[in-house]
Amino acid sequence: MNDHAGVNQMTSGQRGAEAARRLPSDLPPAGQRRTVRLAGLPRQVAHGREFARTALTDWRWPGEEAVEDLLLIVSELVANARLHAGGAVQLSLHASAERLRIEVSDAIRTPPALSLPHRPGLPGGHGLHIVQRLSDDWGVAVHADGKVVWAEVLTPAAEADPGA
Amino acid sequence: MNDHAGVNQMTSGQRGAEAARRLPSDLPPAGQRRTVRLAGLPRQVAHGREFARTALTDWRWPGEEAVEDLLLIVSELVANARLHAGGAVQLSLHASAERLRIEVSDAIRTPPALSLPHRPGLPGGHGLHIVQRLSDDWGVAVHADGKVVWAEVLTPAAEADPGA
Amino acid sequence: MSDEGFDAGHRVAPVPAGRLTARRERLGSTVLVVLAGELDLDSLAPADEALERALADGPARVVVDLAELGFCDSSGLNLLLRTRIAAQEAEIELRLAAAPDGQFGRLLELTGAGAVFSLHASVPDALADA
Amino acid sequence: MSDEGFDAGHRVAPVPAGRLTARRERLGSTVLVVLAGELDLDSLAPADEALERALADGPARVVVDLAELGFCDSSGLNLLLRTRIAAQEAEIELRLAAAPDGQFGRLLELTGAGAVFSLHASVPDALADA
Ligand SMILES: Nc1ncnc2c1ncn2[C@@H]1O[C@H](COP(=O)(O)OP(=O)(O)O)[C@@H](O)[C@H]1O
Ligand SMILES: Nc1ncnc2c1ncn2[C@@H]1O[C@H](COP(=O)(O)OP(=O)(O)O)[C@@H](O)[C@H]1O
Repeated sequence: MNDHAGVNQMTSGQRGAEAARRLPSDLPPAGQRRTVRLAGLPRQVAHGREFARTALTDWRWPGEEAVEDLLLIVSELVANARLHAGGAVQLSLHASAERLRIEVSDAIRTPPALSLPHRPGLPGGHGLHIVQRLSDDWGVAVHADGKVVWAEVLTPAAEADPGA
Repeated sequence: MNDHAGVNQMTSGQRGAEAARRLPSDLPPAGQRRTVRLAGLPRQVAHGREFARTALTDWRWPGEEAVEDLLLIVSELVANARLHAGGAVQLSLHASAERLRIEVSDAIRTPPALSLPHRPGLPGGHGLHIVQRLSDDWGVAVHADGKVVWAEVLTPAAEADPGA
Repeated sequence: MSDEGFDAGHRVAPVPAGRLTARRERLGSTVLVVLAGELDLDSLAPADEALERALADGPARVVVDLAELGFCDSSGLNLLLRTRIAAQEAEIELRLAAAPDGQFGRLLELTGAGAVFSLHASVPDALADA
Repeated sequence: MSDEGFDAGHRVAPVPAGRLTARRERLGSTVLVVLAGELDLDSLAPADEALERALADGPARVVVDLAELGFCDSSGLNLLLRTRIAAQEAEIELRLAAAPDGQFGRLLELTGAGAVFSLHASVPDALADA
């Protein structure tokens, strides 16, 4: 009845630690990159998530919960482009031995704005807080034709050895 | 009585064109980089501007008005860090044959938010609009310890030949 | 109602990725809403409709079963937070049934929204009084 | 008052980079405020004080001379926009004297704030009626 029935109840810290104990990723250090055009597609959010799920599976991204967190970031960024910027144009994933970088582009130059104060019990303003909590770095680059909102998450290996 | 008395009245477009007619920059393509720590300094805004003025002079950045515009960007970014993020930590300038990148870091993770709608006649909300108008790209990167707000301006040469 | 009997009742065919199905069921003074699949901006509509109708039925309690919800993002959370406010206004008790170690539990933890929901590990727990 | 006489009166020693000096002068029913140097967040105080006092004097008109202002950013612009609102409330006419092709003119153009100011190329122009 519960997909997660076999997993012991863990706190957030334990989830991270669990992911770190798995096999390290066997990505080439030079990195992998995949891009999908989302402009005009229906169900962009699910589409982006499916695309990311496939890439992360192909790249053997370590940690079931870590992958779930990454898919949540993808979902939030694509949903924001849909809601606030006329739709996502493109989703890119760049993987290296150190980190995964998620980039969602749209055609509106207005950068996202973290809703402050964050009010946990009220609807609205959770998306970027989730991105902020789950990512090691995130940001926006505003171009002449729009912008890219991006988030980076360190691999468990890079987190364990930040100086590497 | 007027510093600009010798300059003919020009529109914005003419100012850009004028800058482009000057000698191309003789920067090495590998680029130049200068960084100053602003944390704890008094008069951070003027300090940042002076630092940038010196660097741009040393690098022979072309165009008097172009340099004025760059100093305005520096001023706005440092002032924002002072006003909204407990002060600027560091100012970095990276120059290449293509562009100047201005980076101002602070210790607060909240990204800047373009005030919308922009109301030209009222106080407040002009800083980032100026940065958006004067830069080719701008953005923010949020890290564990704070953030970097950056702006990039193409050199006249790169602007004339965007494909290069 | 036995645990098994209930389980058998709401097991559904697997929902395709990115799709959501919503089912309502009246159980005495409670309306059970079962959300299965993936809840995001693009799949809000069926969940929204089922929750709205559940409240419109005027039950004493609405239980939302999230055990088969494979994924939920902040769009889905916002829907549940709006439902919580609407339920409160209608004086209907709202309970969520979700395993705390699942992806929805993670979402509540990340957003802090867990604090405002009446959360139960399973539907039988949520159907029990107090 | 002749152009030369006025000029001679408000020429000042060069202001160090990043510093601002502010001077007030009563000219009949007008108060002239001369801002010289660089106006930014860190150098607002003397300009703010001079403008506030100029309005408090209750003249018919305040002219702000920006000819010697080498630099102004949005912090300085905000001060002038606040002054404009305060002058309007006090029914005092506010005029700015600045060369349109200078850095301040550029700032007005970039922000669109030029639209709300009464702008004059020079102090003599600003002192002339209508
Ligand atoms: N891609 C985007 N383009 C423009 N604005 C955005 C974008 N993403 C987010 N925003 C702005 O940032 C705000 C906060 O976003 P978020 O935290 O995801 O909450 P929500 O989407 O629920 O409002 C949004 O309300 C919106 O104003
Ligand atoms: N470095 C920063 N850190 C946090 N917030 C910032 C920063 N810079 C700007 N902001 C936010 O962005 C808003 C808009 O900035 P800006 O356009 O410069 O106008 P102003 O500073 O006059 O409010 C600010 O009001 C502030 O909320």
